[in-house]
Parts: sequence; structure tokens; C-alpha cells
Amino acid sequence: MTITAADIYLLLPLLLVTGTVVVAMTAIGIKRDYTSAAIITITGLLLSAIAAAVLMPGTNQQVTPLLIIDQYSLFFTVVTCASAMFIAILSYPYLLALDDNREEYYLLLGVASVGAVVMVSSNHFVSAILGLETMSMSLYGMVAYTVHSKSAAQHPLEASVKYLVLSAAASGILLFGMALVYAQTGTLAFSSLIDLSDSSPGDLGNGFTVLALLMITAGIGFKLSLAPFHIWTPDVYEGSPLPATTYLATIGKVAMFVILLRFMEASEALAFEGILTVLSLIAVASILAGNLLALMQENLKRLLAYSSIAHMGYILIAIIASYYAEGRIGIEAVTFYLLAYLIMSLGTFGVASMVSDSSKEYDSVDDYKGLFWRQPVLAAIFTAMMLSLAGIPLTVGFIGKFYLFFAGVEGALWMLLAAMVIGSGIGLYYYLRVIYRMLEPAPESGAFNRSEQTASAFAVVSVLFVLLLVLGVYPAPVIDLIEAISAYI
Amino acid sequence: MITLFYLAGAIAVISTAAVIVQTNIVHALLYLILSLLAVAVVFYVLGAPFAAALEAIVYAGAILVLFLFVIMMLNLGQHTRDQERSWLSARMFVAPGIMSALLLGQFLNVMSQIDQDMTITRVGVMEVSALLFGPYVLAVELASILLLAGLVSAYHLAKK
Amino acid sequence: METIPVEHGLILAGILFCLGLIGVLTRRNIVFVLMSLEVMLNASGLAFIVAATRWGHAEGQVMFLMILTLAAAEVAVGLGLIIQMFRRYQTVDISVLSEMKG
Amino acid sequence: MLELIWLLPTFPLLGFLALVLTGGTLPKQIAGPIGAGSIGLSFAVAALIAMEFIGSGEDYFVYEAWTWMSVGSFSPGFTFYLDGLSTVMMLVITGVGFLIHLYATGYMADDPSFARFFSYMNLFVAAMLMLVLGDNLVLLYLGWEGVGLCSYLLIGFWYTNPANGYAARKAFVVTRIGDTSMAIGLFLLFAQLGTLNIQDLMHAAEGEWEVGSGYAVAAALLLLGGAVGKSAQLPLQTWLPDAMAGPTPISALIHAATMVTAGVYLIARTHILFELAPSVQLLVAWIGLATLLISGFTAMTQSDIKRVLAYSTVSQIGYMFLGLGVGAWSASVFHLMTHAFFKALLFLASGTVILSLHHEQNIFKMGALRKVLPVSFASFLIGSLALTAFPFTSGYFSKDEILLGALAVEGVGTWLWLGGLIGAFFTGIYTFRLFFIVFFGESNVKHHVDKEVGGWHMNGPLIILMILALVGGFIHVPVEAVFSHGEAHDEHHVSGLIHGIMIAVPLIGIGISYLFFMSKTFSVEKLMASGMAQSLHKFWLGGWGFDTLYNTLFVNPFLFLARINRKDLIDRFYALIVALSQAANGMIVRTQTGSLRWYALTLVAGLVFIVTLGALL
Repeated sequence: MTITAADIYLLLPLLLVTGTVVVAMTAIGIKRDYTSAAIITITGLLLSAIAAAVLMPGTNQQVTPLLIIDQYSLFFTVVTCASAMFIAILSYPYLLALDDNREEYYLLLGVASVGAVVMVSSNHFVSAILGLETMSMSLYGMVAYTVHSKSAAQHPLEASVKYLVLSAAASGILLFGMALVYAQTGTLAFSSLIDLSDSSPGDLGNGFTVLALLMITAGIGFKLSLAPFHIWTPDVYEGSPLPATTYLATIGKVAMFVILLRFMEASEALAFEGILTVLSLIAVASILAGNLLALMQENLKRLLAYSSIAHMGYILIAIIASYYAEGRIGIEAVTFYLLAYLIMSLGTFGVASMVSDSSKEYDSVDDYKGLFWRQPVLAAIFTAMMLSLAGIPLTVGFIGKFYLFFAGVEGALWMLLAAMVIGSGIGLYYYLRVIYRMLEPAPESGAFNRSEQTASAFAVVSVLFVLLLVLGVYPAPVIDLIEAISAYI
Repeated sequence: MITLFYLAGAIAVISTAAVIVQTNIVHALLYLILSLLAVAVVFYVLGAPFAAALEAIVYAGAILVLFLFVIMMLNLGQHTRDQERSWLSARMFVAPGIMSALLLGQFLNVMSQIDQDMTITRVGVMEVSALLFGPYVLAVELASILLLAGLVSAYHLAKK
Repeated sequence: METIPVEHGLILAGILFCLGLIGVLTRRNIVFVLMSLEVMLNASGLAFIVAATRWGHAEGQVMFLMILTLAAAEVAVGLGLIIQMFRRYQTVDISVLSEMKG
Repeated sequence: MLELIWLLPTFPLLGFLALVLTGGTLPKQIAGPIGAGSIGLSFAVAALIAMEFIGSGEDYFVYEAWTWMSVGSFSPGFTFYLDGLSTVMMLVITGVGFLIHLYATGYMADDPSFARFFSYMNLFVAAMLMLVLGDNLVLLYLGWEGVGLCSYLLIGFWYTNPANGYAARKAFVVTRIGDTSMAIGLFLLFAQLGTLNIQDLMHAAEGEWEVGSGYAVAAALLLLGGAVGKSAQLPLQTWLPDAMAGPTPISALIHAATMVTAGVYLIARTHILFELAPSVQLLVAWIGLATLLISGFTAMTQSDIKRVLAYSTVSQIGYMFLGLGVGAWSASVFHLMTHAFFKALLFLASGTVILSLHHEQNIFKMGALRKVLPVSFASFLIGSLALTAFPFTSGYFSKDEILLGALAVEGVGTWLWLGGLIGAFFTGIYTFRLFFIVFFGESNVKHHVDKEVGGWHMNGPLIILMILALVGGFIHVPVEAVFSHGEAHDEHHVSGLIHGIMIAVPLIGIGISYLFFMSKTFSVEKLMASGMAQSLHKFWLGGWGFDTLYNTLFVNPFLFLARINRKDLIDRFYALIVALSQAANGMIVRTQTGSLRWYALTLVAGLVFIVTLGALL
């Protein structure tokens, strides 16, 4: 199979992101200029998001064995490119004061987005691994980006080393699992493992398949920071510069989840009782561990890291439900929650990176004391994001959680739902704690008084805020869209 | 040929074991090269000459040379040996040993139930290249992007 | 035609993989950790080759090439980090990297 | 035009938002027009919509404003459902509501929390409209809880007095019992029939459930629980008299004209369900009858002007329940409307009296006010006549229909009719007892009253309500289509004698009241001389001992438990949860050591764990 002109057309979003990197690199080669690198990257990501949106209606085609370009993948291409663009905009003021080469950051961000776009369009082990590792490789660099800066008091080096070592180990596990699946099925594309285990003469046995799937589960579980593979998350989140944390926490998770979803659906792995039990345990463990760890946490980045562990656990419930429930409600719930999670996390980290910059990060919850009295608008946006993460009605987080809950009910997963309810209860405590802290009187010698906000960064969090409310109050069109695209999984 | 497979396999296992217990880093590296070469032989026996060649050239030839380069640059020669020795007590091996033993036990448990022979057919450069420049051409391009990411990251991190 | 039991190939890969794991878990010297990671990735590559042989495919070899690429890139970035770490702490002991916790 | 139905709750909601977002700082000159004007706009729209709807001759009209979300079979939306029943309700709510708002701009003029008052009132109207116009259970429940919340806030409006706070809490807790029952009922309906749309639910219930089947009975009983709570019927009637602690316009709007009739609306709306459960439907009738009798007795003994009216409200809603119970659906809705007119009139007039007498509410400290307070006098006269069902006033027609409906029931019908008649007799007595004591006889007023509090925005609503109370009986309630398949249509031919009796009984009541309180032919004191009469009086005064009963049965044991629980077992339990969470947090946090090798070890341990688990399963 070779690539035809029509394929090129379908690959346009991917080509545009890649092209962005190339153009940015060339521009940097000609003349180092931070602003132009940023503008090129932002424009390129915007263009590819638009291109993906334009392609979306009616597209459903496999392009080479590696990539599936259908409405689902294009939807997430739009989402990831737009998110990457938001992160790029938020990064600009953050890195402005960095006394180091700042331009490469945008190259890394662009390449990471290439990886993300490949991931969301992948239904093949080769593209899954390549996309994943392309993104991870860029993230190693982004996480450690401020390593040279004297003023950066954080621990980017520690974070990057931890991330690299553990992530590479997890990749090894994941790859080994894939090799075993390949040994079983004889194809690298995601394909059903069910038909084989019954009749095929070349069958390597049920135990073999379960072992392979569990290794893949462990590998993916690490990348999604699901318990018990979650332990790296807070350290890496805390040590990284905020925009890198944002990337890791949003696009990194979402793209990985799309792969997990496609793999689970294609391989019918949930039909194996062992996998189902293990995934259920992982979901419960993630929800409880994430929420309990966040309970007394005083560092905002760590708190959000723990809370993201819990959120990943919530989504896993819907993946499990997709096996039990009739129709595609589980997949729809996953899709909606991923979108909701993306909006909330981008917004939260966005506000955090707006009050910080590369020379000083304000990542203690105490730093937000009195934010309401200093910057009411920003504090209001931050509050909305927190409430949404907690799942309060009229925010997108509520609808997402309700969707998950409904999927769980359809699948009759009562134990998992109980865990979700308990987890949400604990979650409310620490999210509200942050809000209360913002309402406290501002300390005299306030840690931060940055009044000059970049208009563009402000626009980004405002857009996210509006999305949060609109999708919380009137989610019907998006739900319809998600119902339509979920048919492609 | 069959004997060669088991022989090379044994060498690979032994030299890899030597890598993880070595205190002299340069020796460890040499053991690792030996292990990789042995794996390359295994590849060859399994009918994958192209992979074998690349294993030898890229892994043993390039990646490990990179290691050696960094070791020399950091001057991690003899003087770190004592330090390594103090770090590497038998106690350190207990927990990891149990973990790995359990995992390996699982592997053996599952795989020993398989009883299938594979016929070795030679899949040479031609076939692999046909794939690489056919259906997997995007993978090649993506690999280049992956290397670019590694390059930019490494450049940024390693510079003064 | 010569035959080799498929499980022997996979078990070889499994043993190498576990050895790599032991290395990652025991060594404090980050260079050793990185080398052990290479062993793990290599073991995965071996598993792919074995699987490819089982099916008489070339696809497994393609995957092996990708793993090779990945390993190379990972080593490059990892060594970059090692250099940076050595510059800052004058040691290759990963225990110094435990400032963040809780 | 009909599409504009979404504007109805929107105007009051905007009013609420405007008043709330300015933090209650708006001056009266702005807050008043916003508060009353938003309802006025709603009424204008409602009137236009009603005209077009009735003119169109359609049975119903559905307008989907938007769907909130559609997840599986769960798709609540802001969809409005307009039929005869909701037309009547929306006109009463916005119309009477507007008049009361207008009145309140005068009544509350001196209150410092003027804007807060109107913000609650607007929110109430918005919620009430949502309740009657929503086409699904979610909107219904949202409105139901919304009006409950507003009622709570408004009863405790003067929160500085602890007694008001107590009354507000009591109302909240008692209605909450009913709300819980209703919520369970709604869940039962949704779970069994799988839709939220009320009309679909009713059709599904009709199709799937046998008459008298267990589900139908259970659902109807649970909904009835909600209805008796909200409408202050036996056994949850005790909160309403205490709810008079709120400002008088609140008593008129919420605790007489609209919210307390929500229970009637709920049963009428789900009448198909009640027809599927005839035993429950009959229970509704008996509850109504018992309530109207009990509160009728109690009303005769009260000395607080507003409490008399409150008990009479409970009693009149009892009539509505009686009507519902006997299947006289449209008669009940008719009575709901006329009652809204004359009871709002009475409450507002009593407000004028109270305000003119400097917040005096004891009727024995009034007297001979007919000259001093002419407008109140006229209002009370007309209101009282309508309330006692004096021929050709509005109350006469509606009560007549209900009683005839009761008579038409086979078997127990005569008894129900007779009970209702006795109630009407007492209505005559207590209404005119109040009227004669307040406006005739000797003046017992302590402070000198120079003139009636008034002004156009207080007297205007009174005059309009007087007209409505008089001629409201000639308004045709367009609800035939709603109840078409359930109502007993066969017009029983009723003899002239029966009609004569029904006209005569209230008149006799009025006459007796005249003999006791006006001409003093009979003496109350003499009647009260015997010990039995006194204890009976005491018993009635205390509302048949329901408060005492509940205090003994529920409140005191609860307080007792709370007292022995001073160390707080329950709170200990929660503290334990907190402590457990914190302990768990303390333990699990220790896993985050920061050491890379430990992290790698947990990663591998996790892998080994799941692989082993997978092999074992």
C-alpha cells in the first residue's frame, strides 16, 4: 500500500503540525527570535486544528496500516491541536524572562503535538509507540527545560530524570506486552484477541494472552498515572515548569486514553475476566489513592497531580462500562469526560502559569491566599475550574461526571460507582480548601502582586472559562457530536 | 544452527547478568556489547539478518559508543569502583530479585505451557525494506521526527 | 527445515527483560540504570523478532527498528541529563535526586 | 406568540438576578419597579399566550427551549408544556402574583431589606412557573424545591427574631418530609417507566400498569406524600399556621394563593396515576375532608388574624383535595383559582389592617374598624362572603361543584358531602367571627389609628381582587381537555332541595356567628363556662394537638437523643471518617518518598501484582 494524493489530503492536519516544526526550526536556524518561533508554532497549530475540523464531516478511512483517520481521531486532533495552541500561548509570557535559549521550547512543543496527533489517530502498535515516544521524548526536554536557569528554584532535572527512567521502563513493559500480543495474533494492528483463543490451531493459550494484555495495561497505566503506577506523577508535575506540566497533564493523558480506548475496543480485552478484574481494581485504587493523597497536600501542582490520578480512575470506570453497557454510552462518557478534563485542567494550570513565570513559580496553595481580593477575575475563573473539577452542577465537570455515572449505572458497576462517589466526596474537601484559601484576606507582604497579565494568556483562560460554563449549561450539541463520532470507535 | 541459538542465548544471559553486577563501568559496558552481539547472533539464527546487522551496528556500535563517550567525559573510571562496590550490597538485590523472580516465574509458567515449534524462514533486507518503504513509510518519517525530538532535547539539556 | 520452540525464544527475551529490570531496580549509578533500560528495550525487540519468526513476517523487524530508534533517542536524552546532573551534583548517584516528596 | 412561553420564568429570574447581583443595594425607587415590573411583564406575556392558546383550540402546546443534556434515556430539558391546567396556574401565579408584588411595594416600603425581599419574591415566582410549566420531572422537581427554598427564606425574612427562624425551620423540615417522599416517588416512576416526560409517564403508566397494581399505588402514595407536605394537609399541616411569621404579602402569595396549591397541581397533573390507584384517590378525599374539618374547628378558636386565615387556607385546600379525591378534577382547579382570588384579598386586607394598627395581629385588640379602615372593610366583606360561599360570589360556584362531585360518588359520597357541608357551616362561623370582631363592636384598639395605610399601589390590587372575588365564579376554567378522559361527566341531576341545603348551610353559619359576635344574643362566655367546652377550646386552639403530638412523638425524642448525644456520636462518626481519611492520607503519602529506586520498585511491584492476579483468576 502506498500513499496516494487522497491520503495526503487526509494527513493534512498531521502534515501541518510537522510542517510547523520544520518551519520553526528553519526560522530559528536563520535567526534566533523567541517571538517569531512562538507565532509560527501557534499559527501552525491553529491551522492544523482548523484543517482537522474541516476534514471531519464524513471522513472515515485507514491511511496506510498505521493511521486511522476517522471522525473520532479528527475530533481529538482538533482538541489536541487547540490545546497545544493554548499551552503555547500560555508558555509565551512564562518563558519570556528565561536567561537561556528559549526558542527550542516551541520546537519541542510542536514535536510533542505531532506525537499527540499520531497517538489519537493510531490503531496500530507501531504508530502507537512512535506517537507515544515522540511525545515523551519532547516532554523529557520540556520538563527539564529550565534546567540551566539559575533563578528557577524548581527541580526540573530531578523531574526529568525520574520521568525518563520510569517512562522508559514502562515503555519497555508496554513493548514487551505488545510483542507477546503480536506473537499471539500475528498482526501489529489492534485486533481482536477473542477469536484466536477459541479455535485457532496456532493459539498460544489464554494465559499467554492475559499476560500480554496485563503488561500492556501496566505500561499504559503508567503513562496514564493510574494506581499503582501513579507514583511518579506528583514529583514530575511539581518539578516541571508549569507549561510542561500542563502539557503532560492534559494532552499527554488524553492522547494516551484515546489509544487505550481504541485498543480495548479492538482487542476485546475486557472479555477476559482477569483483565476486567484488574482494570476494576486499578480504577478503584486510582480513585482512592489519588483523592487520599491530595487530601492534605499543600503544593498546588502536586495536588492537581493527585487529583488527575483520581480523574483517570473515573474515566476508567466508563471504559469498563463500555463492555457491560448497551450501545456506546461508555465510549461517549469517556469522550465527554476527556474533553471536560482537558478544559478544566488547562484552565487550572493556565491560571497557575499566569500568576507564575520561569523565575518564580507560585505553586503552594498558600500563595493563592487572598487572590480574590487582588485579582478577582482570575480568582473567579480559578474557582470555577476548581468547582468543575469537584463536579459541581452547571460546570462541564458535573456533566462529565454525570455521564460517567450514567455509563456506570448502565453497566451496573455498583462497586465502582461507590468508589467514585466516595472519591468525589473526598475531592470536594481539597478543592474547596483551595477556594477558601483564595477568599482569605490577602497577606500584607503578598507573595505575588503581578498585575500585568498578558492579554493573550488572559484570553485563553477566559475562553476555557466560557467553554466550562457553556458546556455545563448547554452541553447538548457537544453531546450530539460525541454520540455521532463515538460510532467510529 | 540450533545449537548456536542456545549458545548465543546463554552468552547473552550470562553477560547481561554480568552487566548488572559489575562494579567497573567500562567492563560493564564491554559485557553489554558482548550481550548485544550475542543477541544479534540470535537474530541471525532466527532468520532476521537485517535486524542482526542493525543490532550490531546501531546498538553495539553507536549507542554504546555514546555511553563510552559520556563515561569518559565524566571521567567515571577506576575511582568510582569503590563507590560502586559500597553501593552494591547483596541486600540491594533482595527486593528487586524477588520481584523479577516472580515476574520471570510468571513468564515461565505461561510460556512453558506452549508447545509449538517455529520454522525458521529467512526474512531478509528485501522484505523488510519493501515494508519500510511501502506501508510503513509513515513510520519511517515519524521515526525521524522522534529522533528530531531526541536531538533537540539532548542538545538543549547537554549544552553548557 | 530447522525448528526452534517458540517458547524458548520468548523465554530468552523474558530472562533478559527481567535482568534489565533487576538492573534498573538495584543500581544507584544512573549510567547503569540507563544501560539496564537498554537491556529491557532490547529484550522487547528480541521478543518482537521471535514473534516475527513465528509468523514468518517482516513486520516484527520493522517494529524492532522502531525500538532501536527509540532506544537511541532515549539514550541521547538520558545522557544529556546525566551530563547536566554530574555538572550540578558531581555524582552519578540517583539518590541525590530525591528532593521532591510527599 | 406561544413560543414566547420561555419568557415567563425568565423575567422574574432576570429580576432576581438584577436584585441579587447588585447585592441588595438598589434604592427602593428602582428595586420596586424591577421586582413588581418583572412579574407584570410575565403576566402580560402570560395573558397574551393564554388568549392565543385558548383561541387556538389546541389541547396542548409543547415548546422545547433547549435540552440540557441527553445521556442515554436520560434527557432533561427546558421544555414547557402548556395545557388548560398550566394555563390556569400560570395566570393565577403571574396575575395574583403581580397584584401582590404591587401591594408589597407599598407594604414593605419602610423595610430596610426591601431589595432582598423582592429578590426572593421574584425567585419564588420563577420557580413556581417552572414547576407548573415544566414538562418533565426534573423541571418539576427543580421548581418544587425552588419554591420550598423561597418559602423558607421568606418565612424567616425577619430573621432577627428567633421565633421566625423557628417557624422557617419548621416549615422547611415538615415539607422536607413530603419532598423526600415525592422524590422517591419520582425516582420510582423514572426507574419503572424510563422517561422523565410527565405526559409520556402518564401514558406509559396507563399502558403498563393495571388499575390498583402495586407500582401505581406506591407511586401515587409517594406523590401524595409530597402533595400533603407542600399543601399543608393532614398529617403534615402543622407548618402553615406558623409560616405566618413571614411578611403578610408572603402569606398572601406563597401560603395562600400559589405555593400551597402546588400539591393540588401535582395531583391534578398526575391524575391518571391516581385513577390507576383508586384506593389512594379515595384516601386523598378522606385526607381533604379530615383536614378541612379539623382546621375549621381550629380556626374558630384562634385570636391571631393571620392564623385564622391560615387555618382557613388549610381548610380550603382540604376542599380541593376532597374534589381531587372524588374525581372532580376541574372543580378543584376551579376552587384553586377562586381561592387564590379571595384568600389573597383577605390576606392583603389583613395586611392593611395590621399595618394600620402598627403591627397588631390580635383580633381582640381590634374592633369597630369599619369606619376607620373602609377599604379593608370592603375587602374583608367581599372576601369573607366568597370564602363562605355566599351565593353568586366566586367561592360559591367552586365549592358547589366540589360538593356536588362528592355527592356523585357511589357509596361514601353522601358522607363526604355531608362532611364538606359541615365544613362549610364552620367556615361561615369562623369567617364572620373574625369579620364581626374586627370591624364591629367596641374598639379595643390601644394606639390611636389616624388613617388607613394605603396609596394606589396597595388599594389598587385590593380593588381588583375584590372584583375577581366577586365575579371570579363566572370565569370558565379551560381544563376539560386535560381531564377529558377521567372526569365523571354524567351530570347528576340534583334536586332543588340539595341546592337549597348547600346555599342555606353557610348562611346558617353566618347567622350563628352574627348571634354570637354581633348581636351578642348568645354569649361566648356562657358557652365557655363548662369545663368540657374549655378543654375543647384549648384542644382546638392548639390545632387539635398535632404540634404537641409531634413534639412528643418526634421532636422531644430527637432532642433527647441529641442531649444524650452531647458527646455527639454522629459527629464522632464523621470525625472518624475525617480521621480515617487523614490517617490513610498519612500512610499513603509515605509511599511518595521521592526516591527514584523506590518508585521503580513500586512500578515493578504493581506489574508483578497484576500479572500474578491475572494468572490466578
